Amino acid sequence: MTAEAVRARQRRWNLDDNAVRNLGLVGVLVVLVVIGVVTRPELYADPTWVRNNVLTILQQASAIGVVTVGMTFVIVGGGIDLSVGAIIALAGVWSTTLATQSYGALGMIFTALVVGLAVGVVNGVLISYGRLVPFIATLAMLVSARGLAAQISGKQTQVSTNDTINNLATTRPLGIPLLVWLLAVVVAAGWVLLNRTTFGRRTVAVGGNPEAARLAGINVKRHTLMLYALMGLCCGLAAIMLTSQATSAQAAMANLYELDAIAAAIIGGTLLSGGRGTIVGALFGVLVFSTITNLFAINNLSTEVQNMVKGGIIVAAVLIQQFRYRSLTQLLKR
Amino acid sequence: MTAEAVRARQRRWNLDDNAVRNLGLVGVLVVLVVIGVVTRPELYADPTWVRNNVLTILQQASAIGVVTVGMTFVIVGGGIDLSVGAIIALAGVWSTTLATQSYGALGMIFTALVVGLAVGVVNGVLISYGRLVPFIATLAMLVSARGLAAQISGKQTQVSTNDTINNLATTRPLGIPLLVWLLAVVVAAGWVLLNRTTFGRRTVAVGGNPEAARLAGINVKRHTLMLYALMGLCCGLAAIMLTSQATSAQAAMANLYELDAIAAAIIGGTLLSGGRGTIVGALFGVLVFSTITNLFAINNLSTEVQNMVKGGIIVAAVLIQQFRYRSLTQLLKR
Amino acid sequence: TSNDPGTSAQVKTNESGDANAAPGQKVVIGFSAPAADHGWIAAITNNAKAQAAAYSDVELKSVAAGNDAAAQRAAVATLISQKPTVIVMLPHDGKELDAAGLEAMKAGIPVINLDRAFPSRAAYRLQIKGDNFGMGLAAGAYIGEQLKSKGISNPIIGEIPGIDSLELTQERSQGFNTALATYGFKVANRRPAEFTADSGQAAATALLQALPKMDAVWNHDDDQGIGVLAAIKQANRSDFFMVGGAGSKAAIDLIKADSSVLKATVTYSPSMASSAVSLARLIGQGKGMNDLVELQVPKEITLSSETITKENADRYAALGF
Amino acid sequence: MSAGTESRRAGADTVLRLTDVVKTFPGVRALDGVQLAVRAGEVHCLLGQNGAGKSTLIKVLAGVHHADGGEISWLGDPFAPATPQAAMRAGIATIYQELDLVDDLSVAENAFLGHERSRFGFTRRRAIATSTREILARLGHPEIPPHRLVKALPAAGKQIVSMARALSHDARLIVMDEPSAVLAHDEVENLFRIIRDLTANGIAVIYISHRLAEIREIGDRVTVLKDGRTTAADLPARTTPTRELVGSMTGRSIEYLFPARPAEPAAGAPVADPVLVVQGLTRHGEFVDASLAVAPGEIVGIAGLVGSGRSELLETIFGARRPDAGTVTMDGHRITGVGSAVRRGMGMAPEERKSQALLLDEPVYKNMTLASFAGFAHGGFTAARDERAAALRTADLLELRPRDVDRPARTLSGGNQQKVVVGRWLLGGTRLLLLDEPTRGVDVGARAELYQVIRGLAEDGVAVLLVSSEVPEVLGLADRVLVMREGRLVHEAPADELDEDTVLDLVMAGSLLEGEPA
Ligand SMILES: Nc1ncnc2c1ncn2[C@@H]1O[C@H](COP(=O)(O)OP(=O)(O)OP(=O)(O)O)[C@@H](O)[C@H]1O
Ligand SMILES: Nc1ncnc2c1ncn2[C@@H]1O[C@H](COP(=O)(O)OP(=O)(O)OP(=O)(O)O)[C@@H](O)[C@H]1O
Ligand SMILES: [Mg+2]
Ligand SMILES: [Mg+2]
Repeated sequence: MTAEAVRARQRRWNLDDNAVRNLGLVGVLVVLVVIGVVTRPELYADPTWVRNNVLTILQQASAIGVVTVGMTFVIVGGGIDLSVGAIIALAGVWSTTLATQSYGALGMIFTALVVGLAVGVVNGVLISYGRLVPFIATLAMLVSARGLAAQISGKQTQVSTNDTINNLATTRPLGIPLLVWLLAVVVAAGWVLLNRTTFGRRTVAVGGNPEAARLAGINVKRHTLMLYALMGLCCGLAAIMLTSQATSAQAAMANLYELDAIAAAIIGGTLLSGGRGTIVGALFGVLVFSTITNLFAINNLSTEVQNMVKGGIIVAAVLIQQFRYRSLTQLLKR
Repeated sequence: MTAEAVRARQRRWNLDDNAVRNLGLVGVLVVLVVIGVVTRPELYADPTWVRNNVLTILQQASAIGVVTVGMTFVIVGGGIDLSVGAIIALAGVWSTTLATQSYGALGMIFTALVVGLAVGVVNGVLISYGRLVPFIATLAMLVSARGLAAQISGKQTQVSTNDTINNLATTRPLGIPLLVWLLAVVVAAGWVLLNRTTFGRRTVAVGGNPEAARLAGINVKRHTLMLYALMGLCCGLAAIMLTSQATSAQAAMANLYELDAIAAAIIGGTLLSGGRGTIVGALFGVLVFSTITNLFAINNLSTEVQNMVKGGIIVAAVLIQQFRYRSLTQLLKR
Repeated sequence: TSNDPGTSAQVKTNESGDANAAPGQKVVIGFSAPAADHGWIAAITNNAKAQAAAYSDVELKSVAAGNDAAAQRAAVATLISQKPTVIVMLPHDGKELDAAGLEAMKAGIPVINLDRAFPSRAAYRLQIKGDNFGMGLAAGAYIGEQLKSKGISNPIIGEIPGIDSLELTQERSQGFNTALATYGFKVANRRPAEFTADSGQAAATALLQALPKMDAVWNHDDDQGIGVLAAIKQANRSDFFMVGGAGSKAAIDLIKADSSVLKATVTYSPSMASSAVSLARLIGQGKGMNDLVELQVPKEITLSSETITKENADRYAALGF
Repeated sequence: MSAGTESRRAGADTVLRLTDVVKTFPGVRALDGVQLAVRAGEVHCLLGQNGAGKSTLIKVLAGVHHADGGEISWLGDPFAPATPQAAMRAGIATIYQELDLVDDLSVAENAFLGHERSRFGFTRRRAIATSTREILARLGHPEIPPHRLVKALPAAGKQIVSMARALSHDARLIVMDEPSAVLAHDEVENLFRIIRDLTANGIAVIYISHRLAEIREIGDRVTVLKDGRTTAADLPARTTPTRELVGSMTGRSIEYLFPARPAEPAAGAPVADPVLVVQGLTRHGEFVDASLAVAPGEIVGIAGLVGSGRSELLETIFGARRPDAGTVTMDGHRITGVGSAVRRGMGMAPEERKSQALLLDEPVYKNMTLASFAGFAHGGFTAARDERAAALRTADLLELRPRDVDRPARTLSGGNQQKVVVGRWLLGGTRLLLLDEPTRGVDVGARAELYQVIRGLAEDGVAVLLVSSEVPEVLGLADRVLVMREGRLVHEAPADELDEDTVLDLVMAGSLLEGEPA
């Protein structure tokens, strides 16, 4: 074969690499919606309801979506963060103490972000300079941060009396919930950061081949630290979003968000071993989960049936996506 | 220096590689015990209490210890299993239904082992032949198996009325609880299997470099399948152990065992990315956790303080171990 | 607690033949409770369903509320959009779902807030709940009385609560401490479990190890109590007595048999779900409670926590779940 | 001593000087007093056996390792780079022996990794693409698109990108650690053109290679390392006799590189039935309609350019890739996968030692017995002692250095790792050996030993199928030669009927990387 042919084929193949995966996820989403339409046609007959439902799905996906964007960076950079739920809880609880609430909405937002950032930095330092395995370091942080959150909150659910914060969840600029706008901004920023900045490109290098990154003169430790700091910041933001949705915060909030975020990122096509990942895929991953929940709710499945089915859907989603991916690349290869 | 001298030193160095890590963990254990003695001297003054306490720590470590041995194999083989807690719950619940209990103790044990094995095989098939990422496949299984367990148990706590089963936890051959004997047997068998058999050698190869293993003629897929099956079997055994301890089973039992088992394995020196691991280290990892819990109990720490401290201890344990490891090898180098 | 589910629902049957029992206009009750992998919550859901089935004019739309507050919020949102006559909601956390209650009320759907309280009074039409603080008080009072009568002046008391991060656990512990304080007693060691039998066994084992001598222990929950009792047996201990919580059938039987350290349990009955459905029907039909003068159902009802002992166990046997 | 006189004579010229540099690893003194002086504008060759310390030396220069003793002066000042970045800033760029690229970044991003051109943190994609395109053109590869992901490039293409990264720095000294190991003949010519370019501009080049012919062609001066010490310095690259070079490297002389072929079997003697028969084997886009046969005791070589599909053919024969068409049979039995291939006595030493062959953290002996430990085992229990003994025998056979089979494979030098990979199939009852670039990175002495071993195997009746990019190796070792071009077997002849030029003509009719259609 000629070099030109090889190159042309190569280009086509590369272009489709991530796109095909995402297409698979879009396919999964479509299937889920179709199931919804078939099982509850009367609901889907009402356009207002449909519009509302879409917005509800998006709104429910917003906080976990923000976390997943951060998680994608951490995983692409070769790490993992099990403490995200705990960071959210700590940031949420800290920003809703009476003392913090007395500083008003800005004070609360500032507190949540700073707490998130600080915990992220501690994670980062332990991992990059303390040479702890990310799994262990963030697991320890999970335990500690939840403990601290329980201590601060006195194990009480802390109600937010700040209307500005509480209204974040109900405001709808241009008819779309503010939280959804926030998610959109974070996803867009994440995409740019990963694909168009030195920070993002170095993240891929650090996760894909840390030795090569080091040889190329990248400060791998500092970069790793920054990734966890970024993750912490995302958690701080998510804490505010969740607090406004629940108009309260407590030490047990955002339970198991770590598993959801990691799962969404991986389903979106991020390699758990690092070095590859897509922000758009992560978003689709979150949407798949959020749509499944919605589908269960409108069909009123009992929790145990829900859980049994959910596992099956996750497996099916990945298989579908893999199948499409493989067969499409197979086709392109001929 | 002569080649002989180099070799001798080298061998010494290799010998000490794992041993030094384990030594670090023994050090951590000693420190924990010393803290116990210092804080509660009156308890430690009573030899009967001390003996009882050691046996209690071991007994409480027995079920999670069995799971950790299985988890060590899975991780060394390049995988991970998030569904262990769910498998235990499913096996436990299934073996304590009225129908199963009517077959007596052997029927219950058989059921637990078969259910564990079957779920493990499903995991293994999904991962090796379905090419799912282990994290996702076992996460899906976690959700599904807990759902199925809830369905089977009708969300009730199922009491075991079988005395043989219930007495497993109270029998003490030679003064040592039967469950501790069981743990000892599993650890010994695991050690032999990992270090002295072709199965263990394949596990290391498959986890260390799957492509190299494949090109050396090892059937990587079949071996991966067997690893998850083994894990399932360990979970079935653990389910029986837990059921006998609690004289009952329910869908929420063995909550978060996955994290505990993975953490214990990693703290014990198993590489999360696969290809390296030690059974003895895993045992020490479990004992560290079990001893921490005991230490907290005798000092009556509150949950939130416990949690905050526990995270710190985990980090400290790994750092101590790492420090010792580094400085010792440094010493050996000179 | 039972190995065959669904046979033991607590239902108010229409034996009295009062006027409220007569079929009236049709009521659609939306029902939402957290995912149950615990006997008490399972009983709540079972009771609600069984009570609804007992009325010919009630249709129960039960929405499973998933594993956390966010999931329940989503579930309630879909429930509201389906416009039931009344909503009965046992929230994951009253404070976290306060907004959901407000939203439903704003949409003109009366909300019956079951067990875990919404802080805003505008978020519910009726609040019916157990008394967590009172439960602790009752347990503390029983233990205090018993120890006093035995003449123990400086007792060692243990406590095994449920999931410690829940507010209800805090309230129970506060009530317990308050009651003990009146006798000049205090808790020597407290090991939380997670409402499951295996965690109960682990917590109790740790507690027994920490307290080689003990006079009394309160275990907050009879379901995890199965594991607690197992641990006590495994440790071969009988130097103390134990009080349970919630009032499961197994616990009541055991108390009656007086064959173990379990001497009493303080109730926190899931029968409140049956009552909630009955009252939801009345609210939906605009009726009041017959024995009250008021024309409408009142705004708040708090069940009192009762102490079940060997003496009165027979009377409570039917209420065990 | 001679290094000393040299530098006094041309002191102003000397940009880099190492005096008594020492570097130890746990249990090994990798550098044990190295002297080296490099002048501006020269190509300074480093020669030495596998494990002599060449790579370690250049890693010290590049700031990857830190010397434990000795002095380095760079441009007249003391120099001890703490990080790779510091070395680069000082003007030293390095092409490492093992590829140091990030698979999921594009060619341009890899070339500028660590010193990205950016504006407010945003990468200037167009700018780096343009620069990369220029550098690639300078390297003679304008056809490699800067935006293509590196993982999609063949090995040779990756090597080009590594070079592009070195050139993207404004370097005064470029260190190349076995850059030609994965390059084919024409590519090496191209590389030399670039090196001449560089030196003409006053840039110094340190060049490491085990191919003496290359050193004679491109080198100016040679420094020889042995066991971490400089054993000879300031040797003129073109005129120093081979005997002297090899002597200071190995401490002995190599008389014959290739062992003699056995006498031709008498005409009319029954020719053994082939062990391996391959018919019409095809994988779309890799190779088409490959048919060949190998008889017991026969060594068949496949010559071809990098990228002609030889590795893929070998892997498909071994059952590691699924063919789109065609069959592979061994002794008349179909081979359907690696499992059946190994069971029938086939063995393959793959091309990429690190990714395809080695368990880097495991001891050498376990790596050597990776395919045969089950054979040593009794009832499922491994026999570590027997394995270690067998591995030691193989280590002696292949001159493994250090001769220690208990150390982790990771700590071996590149060439010694290669010996482990080949050694794996010398254990156990292999009857057909597939060798893909078996001597990549192996030094002259060990290479001769390896050839001897392969010939010895063939004399014992083992069939060998050999792929190599070094035409002399194929011609010298094989009995019969197949020439592969762009996925097709285009020629077949007994080795003694071919010479290097003929093969090169056949092979060069079109090169993938050159982009000319055949
Ligand atoms: N990280 C390491 N840890 C321990 N020993 C090492 C390490 N790296 C290299 N060595 C040892 O240092 C010595 C020199 O290795 P080096 O890689 O420099 O050899 P080399 O001359 O480049 O050989 P080759 O020609 O095979 O590439 C060898 O004995 C090797 O085993
Ligand atoms: N990662 C890849 N993705 C797509 N095509 C590839 C990839 N690697 C190699 N190829 C293609 O496969 C064919 C053969 O490549 P390769 O360089 O391995 O051949 P080879 O003859 O074995 O060369 P070598 O001399 O390196 O052994 C070429 O057409 C090449 O473009
Ligand atoms: Mg080298
Ligand atoms: Mg090749």
